[in-house]
Amino acid sequence: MAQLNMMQALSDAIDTLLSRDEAVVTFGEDVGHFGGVFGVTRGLQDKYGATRVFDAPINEGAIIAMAMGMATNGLRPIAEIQFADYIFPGFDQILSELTRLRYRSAGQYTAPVTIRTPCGGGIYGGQTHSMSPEAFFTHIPGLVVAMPSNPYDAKGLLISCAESDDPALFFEPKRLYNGPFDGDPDKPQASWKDHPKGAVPEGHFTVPIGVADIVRPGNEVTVVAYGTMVHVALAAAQAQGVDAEIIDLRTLIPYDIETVAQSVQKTGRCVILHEAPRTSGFGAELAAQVQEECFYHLEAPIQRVTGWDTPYPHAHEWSYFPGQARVARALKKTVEFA
Amino acid sequence: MAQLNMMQALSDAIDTLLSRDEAVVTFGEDVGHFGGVFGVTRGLQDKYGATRVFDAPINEGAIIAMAMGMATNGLRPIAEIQFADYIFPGFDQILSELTRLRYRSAGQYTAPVTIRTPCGGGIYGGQTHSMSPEAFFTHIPGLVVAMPSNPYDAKGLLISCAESDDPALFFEPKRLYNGPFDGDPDKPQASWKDHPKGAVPEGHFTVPIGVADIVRPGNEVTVVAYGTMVHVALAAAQAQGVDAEIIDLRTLIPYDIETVAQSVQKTGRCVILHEAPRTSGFGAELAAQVQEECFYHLEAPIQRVTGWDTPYPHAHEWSYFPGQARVARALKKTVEFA
Amino acid sequence: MGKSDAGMPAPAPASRPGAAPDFAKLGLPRPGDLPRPDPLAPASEIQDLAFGLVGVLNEAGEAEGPWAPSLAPSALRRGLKTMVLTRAYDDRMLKMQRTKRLSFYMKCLGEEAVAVAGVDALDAGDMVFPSYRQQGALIHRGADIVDMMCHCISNSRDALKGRQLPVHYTDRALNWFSISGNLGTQFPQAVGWSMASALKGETAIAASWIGDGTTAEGDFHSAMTLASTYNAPVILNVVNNQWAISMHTSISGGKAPSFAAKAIGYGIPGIWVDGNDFLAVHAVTQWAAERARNGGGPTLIETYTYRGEAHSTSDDPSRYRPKDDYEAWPLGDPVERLRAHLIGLGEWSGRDHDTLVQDCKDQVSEAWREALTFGTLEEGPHAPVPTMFEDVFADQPWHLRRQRQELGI
Amino acid sequence: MGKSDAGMPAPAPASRPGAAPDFAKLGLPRPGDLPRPDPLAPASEIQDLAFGLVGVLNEAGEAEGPWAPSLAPSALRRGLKTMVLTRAYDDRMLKMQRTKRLSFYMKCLGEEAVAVAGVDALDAGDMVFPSYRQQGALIHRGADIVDMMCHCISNSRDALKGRQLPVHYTDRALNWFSISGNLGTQFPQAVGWSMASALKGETAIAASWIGDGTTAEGDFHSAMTLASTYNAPVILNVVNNQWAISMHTSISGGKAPSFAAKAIGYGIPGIWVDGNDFLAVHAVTQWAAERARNGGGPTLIETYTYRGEAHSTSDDPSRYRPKDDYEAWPLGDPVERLRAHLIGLGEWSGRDHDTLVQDCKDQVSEAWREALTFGTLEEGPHAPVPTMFEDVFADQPWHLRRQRQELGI
Ligand SMILES: Cc1ncc(C[n+]2csc(CCOP(=O)(O)OP(=O)(O)O)c2C)c(N)n1
Ligand SMILES: Cc1ncc(C[n+]2csc(CCOP(=O)(O)OP(=O)(O)O)c2C)c(N)n1
Ligand SMILES: [Mg+2]
Ligand SMILES: [Mg+2]
Repeated sequence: MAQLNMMQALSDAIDTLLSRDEAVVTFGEDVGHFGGVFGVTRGLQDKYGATRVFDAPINEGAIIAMAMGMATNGLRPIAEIQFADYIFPGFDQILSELTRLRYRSAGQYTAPVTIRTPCGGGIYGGQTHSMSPEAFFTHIPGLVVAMPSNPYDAKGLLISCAESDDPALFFEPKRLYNGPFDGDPDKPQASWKDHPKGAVPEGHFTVPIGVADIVRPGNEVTVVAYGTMVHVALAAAQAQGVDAEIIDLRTLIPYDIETVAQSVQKTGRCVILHEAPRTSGFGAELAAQVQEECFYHLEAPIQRVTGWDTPYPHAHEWSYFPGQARVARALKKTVEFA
Repeated sequence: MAQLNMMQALSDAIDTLLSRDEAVVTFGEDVGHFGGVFGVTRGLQDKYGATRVFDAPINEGAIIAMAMGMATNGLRPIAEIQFADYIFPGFDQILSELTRLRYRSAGQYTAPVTIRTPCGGGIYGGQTHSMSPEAFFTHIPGLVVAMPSNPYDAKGLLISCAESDDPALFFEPKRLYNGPFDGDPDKPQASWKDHPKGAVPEGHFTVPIGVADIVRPGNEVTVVAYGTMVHVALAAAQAQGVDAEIIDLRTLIPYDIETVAQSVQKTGRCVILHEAPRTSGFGAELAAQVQEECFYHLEAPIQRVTGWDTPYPHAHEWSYFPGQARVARALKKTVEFA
Repeated sequence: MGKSDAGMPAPAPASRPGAAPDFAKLGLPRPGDLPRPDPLAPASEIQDLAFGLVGVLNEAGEAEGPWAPSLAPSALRRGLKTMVLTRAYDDRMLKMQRTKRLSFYMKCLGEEAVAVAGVDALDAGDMVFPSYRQQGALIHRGADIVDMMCHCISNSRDALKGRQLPVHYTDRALNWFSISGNLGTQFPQAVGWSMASALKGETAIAASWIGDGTTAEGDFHSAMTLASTYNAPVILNVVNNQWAISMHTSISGGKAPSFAAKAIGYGIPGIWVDGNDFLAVHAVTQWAAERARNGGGPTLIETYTYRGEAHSTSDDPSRYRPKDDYEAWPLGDPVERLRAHLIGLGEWSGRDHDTLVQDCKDQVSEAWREALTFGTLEEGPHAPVPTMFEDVFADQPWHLRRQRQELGI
Repeated sequence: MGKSDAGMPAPAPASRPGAAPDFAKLGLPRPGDLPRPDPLAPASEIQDLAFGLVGVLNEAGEAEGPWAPSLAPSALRRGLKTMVLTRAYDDRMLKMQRTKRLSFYMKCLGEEAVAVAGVDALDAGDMVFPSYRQQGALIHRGADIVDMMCHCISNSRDALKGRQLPVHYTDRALNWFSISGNLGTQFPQAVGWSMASALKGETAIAASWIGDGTTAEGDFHSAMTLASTYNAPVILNVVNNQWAISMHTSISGGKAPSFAAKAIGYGIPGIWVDGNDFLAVHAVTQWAAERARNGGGPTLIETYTYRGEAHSTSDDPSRYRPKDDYEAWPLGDPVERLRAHLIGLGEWSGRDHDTLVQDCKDQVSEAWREALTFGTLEEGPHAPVPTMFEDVFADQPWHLRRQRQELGI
């Protein structure tokens, strides 16, 4: 078991995939010689050659269409979109093409494409390097949507997505690349070195799609989170002294409703967290489903702690980011609700 | 008061806008000489000239970017996207540009653009002429999203959107163009001729943005719907003999939470309808918000009756469309819940 | 307020309904004028091909000039047969749509050579990414028109399980991609497919077709950019049939000298060809295929033709173009021109042709009768309703399973 | 498994780190060779301008050839001053980013002439849709560098209320559009703006700048298509600085003979110009502006230059290009070349220049001190937090009001 940060874990996953299957190729803006602006594919072009690991023109729609075309001809492309904020020129190719091909061709054609993209805030990236656009993609039938919160899951889930026969969108919370982040910007940057989930097996292993992870068992309230917010939730529960059951969703589509519903039926209370704006965010889907499945058990309204319904600001990063204070307040309000 | 169908009402609205304000222009694919594939702009090019009413190249992103550029130079463009299914090549220009300009420029620049587009099923249009993609747009900060259910609202709301200083996305349920549709495909096509909401005032009038309409007062259950589903709801409630309070939302962003919450607090039960797929559909946002605001009053879980999480099929149109039977079943289940 | 003449109105066609057709401005070059360069010639040296129309058949119906392909009469007859069959198929489907047996239909009248000659010049293993107007190519590849009809009426034999609008064929066995309702999306996908072929060291190439109006979409630029950057073995065809529904080709084309000329800015050969000339379309496609198969990379081909019928059954051309526009089209009718050529060669006769036309009509009627035995859109039987929830994902996830149950099936 | 050499690898630059810079393949034509056509000449007759580099300043620093503009020495000095000030501003901002006073910064070293000469040839009323690398143009239009600094450190005087990443300037008073972080989106918007100007019968034109890598985006094609179809009075500039972060220009350019040549397929004039030659950039921009203002429509200009520094403060060029690549760039340094030209004219001296450099440094230091008095990104003061919820809509709707309250403000 190596102790890796999230970038290394992702790189290791792609390396593993490239080495096991000739059909795997990876490309994107700056992905080839440079190894990506975050270095996730660094060294892979030297190892696997410039026809399996390469740069792509700056056109996200072209990148996704190229990946889809390759996939219909037997390859298993892993395409990188440099920032999730920049995926939208490719939105039509994802929504109208990639995710519908199997359906509209009645299974004659499939497109096992995995799209990797860094998302989320906390890095003073301003409104075009901080987005969490996952909700848009959870409304598209036929797309697997995943977001890990640690190096172990990052590697295992990325391998699962790449080996799945469905198109998958894999979000990488960039604030977690170098270490866990609990939402407190004043603390020194933590590291994955001394984090249990920084211990990543060598070679091939998988974390299953559609299975959530209970990262903290508890009885007072269920917290559903994913990505960076998992770490914020842990810190906030601790700070607030709330016995929260914290669920790391890991896969958004298809999401693990059993684990979530069972937990809420046990705790009777639920708080949902995400960085993305609230209105029609993925928290809305979770809240709608949970209230339906757990109506008898709910003792308090389901709270959503989220980013605000504005573009992601620059100077006010920490007023926008749903940090510990806001999560703690919601936990308190929810457990004390009667 | 003229008795108009929805296409005529929309045409009348655009005519009114063009005649009152030289800054208004309208364009889109086939919009000029032909007057649009549904005829909404028919005759307007002859009346206002080919520089105010014109054809545009087949590039939805270009159409929206052109509209935005014009709007930053004093015009008030009304752009038509031929089908809502085809708006996605323009998604980036809407999400990253049109709706952020005021914010990122701190109010120095604004882009009062209105985008009209036909949406929804019930016309055997298959998966690329039947979509109801409204939910994607309700997650974009800074965009007004509206969808009328009748000619009167269509004209009044379109005028409000075009005169608003915010960018607006105006969905036109194409199944309602020629007449109301209650979800029963076996009935002969109804007409707006003998429908009270087919009576449309001449000239300028507005239906306010953000204000819902209670189309049927009731006490047993609140039904929140918009577009075609408003008519399905009325028919289903009648067929099921349920005393439903039926709310036509009309504006999705910003939505009229007061009207909805007050109604649910009165009835204690809520069913939400839309044609779009369920997962992360706009019904999720409504359900999440309603359960939070009406927790004490809710006597049954909020139900969502929606399209399925698949592309919109062709042959199985009526198994996909959330028709009267499914709505009636949900009403029954909800009012009988205890 | 009212009518403004300031600004720059969008271009308009030469004539509108009521006026006489006017193709004077086309200024078409004579066929046979253009040289046939080596298929591996540098793109920079053959830019002329984008400005002059490549043609083979002259007014007299003789094959003329360096592009004249060496096609056996039997091959020409096969092409003619497919074109005639396609026309018979289209006529029947249109009629059936008028009687509500189809929800929708799109003909390709006048554009048969574009599709049939285009695919005839490819190998069976080459992948086709078509638009909705190349039904002739599908028939030429050997599709059973009964299957095509069953798709168009979404019955129990529809290979697409009733999921797609009519004419959105898919046929993997024939290396025919799934037709999308979204314009142009297949263009960059075709480039990706062809890159994979090269990467695997295979010889198959890809070919795709889009319309003139569709060139305005970003996906056109995506495809051209990818093809140029990666030297992809792909043939990118722009079918310029002068119209995009009601919009004249100049709305998407703007001031472009030709759509073929768009290739120049990508360092790709662009060839402008008479799309109603079966031999010319065959010749340029064969040239591009040879180039692609030998590492020469992509070619952009503009097939210059005319949309003889309405855009689709939802369209009404009488609102925007002269009634007799098609008859006045200077490049004639692809079927008539190939027929005349074969007769000139002594390889065909008016009699043969009349028989062929009748045989195709009969074949289509026969096929239609058979198709109906598998059901219709209105009465069914269709694919079983539960199939509506399949193929969204490889395996059905819980939410789709529950939704299926919610529907009570 | 492992390393595959099949398929077509993407193009690579002539040299990578460790190797010597190699610009031999550029094969740059001599300046002065190309004619200066009438600004209203048909695009079809001036395609040569897309294949040969327009230049004015020769090795000796003299203005030569038909493109030599008639610019008063005072105008040239103004341009030189802005370029030197821009360089001083960039240097200071970079240093301040290294000390964490800025979260991010982007320099334009080597590209000063592109922006300064480009905007100098426009009227003050012409609208500019820039990318993030034309800060020289903003300064040249008269922006107060204190305001620019205050934006870059998101302090209480930041006109953008701390909402934008540094260098994403907006300045309506100077007809400077709001810079977007999304590449290329401004290109078609500029076309729309210019169409509105024409529609209103006004004489103002629009100009926009994007990078070479950005030409691959669909928005490039959107802009070119709109400009061609509507004959829009707009100048579309592609700044080819040879790199897109780590990607050599050939990744987005593919086999394109030049980016200017992309104009041919749209029937638009394309001019390829030496971007490090202040006079040449000025001359072609002035030509394009005259064309646009007189109804001649759009022009695509490719300014050929070199990105002298890292892409941004997040980049590390030593990983992908030789250290001394910039020094070896055959087209030299725009500041040095204009300086030499002015000295040759006897309108400037080394002393004048040294004084100018020192004055600009002082001006920047002075400005920085002043900027800090309005706060910093880390310590504030920033715009009041409630402003974070403003300007999303014209009027704040209920959900934003509630969210503001939820934040306890
Ligand atoms: C992305 C997208 N936008 C708009 C449409 C609606 N539409 C269908 S066909 C068509 C015209 C296409 O014209 P052209 O590309 O010339 O092809 P042709 O029909 O002439 O063969 C339009 C606008 C669509 N299907 N997809
Ligand atoms: C739509 C989009 N995709 C990707 C990016 C990330 N990105 C920022 S700058 C850049 C390179 C741009 O290169 P070029 O267009 O040549 O401009 P230059 O930086 O050289 O001036 C990239 C890929 C972005 N900002 N927007
Ligand atoms: Mg066409
Ligand atoms: Mg560049």
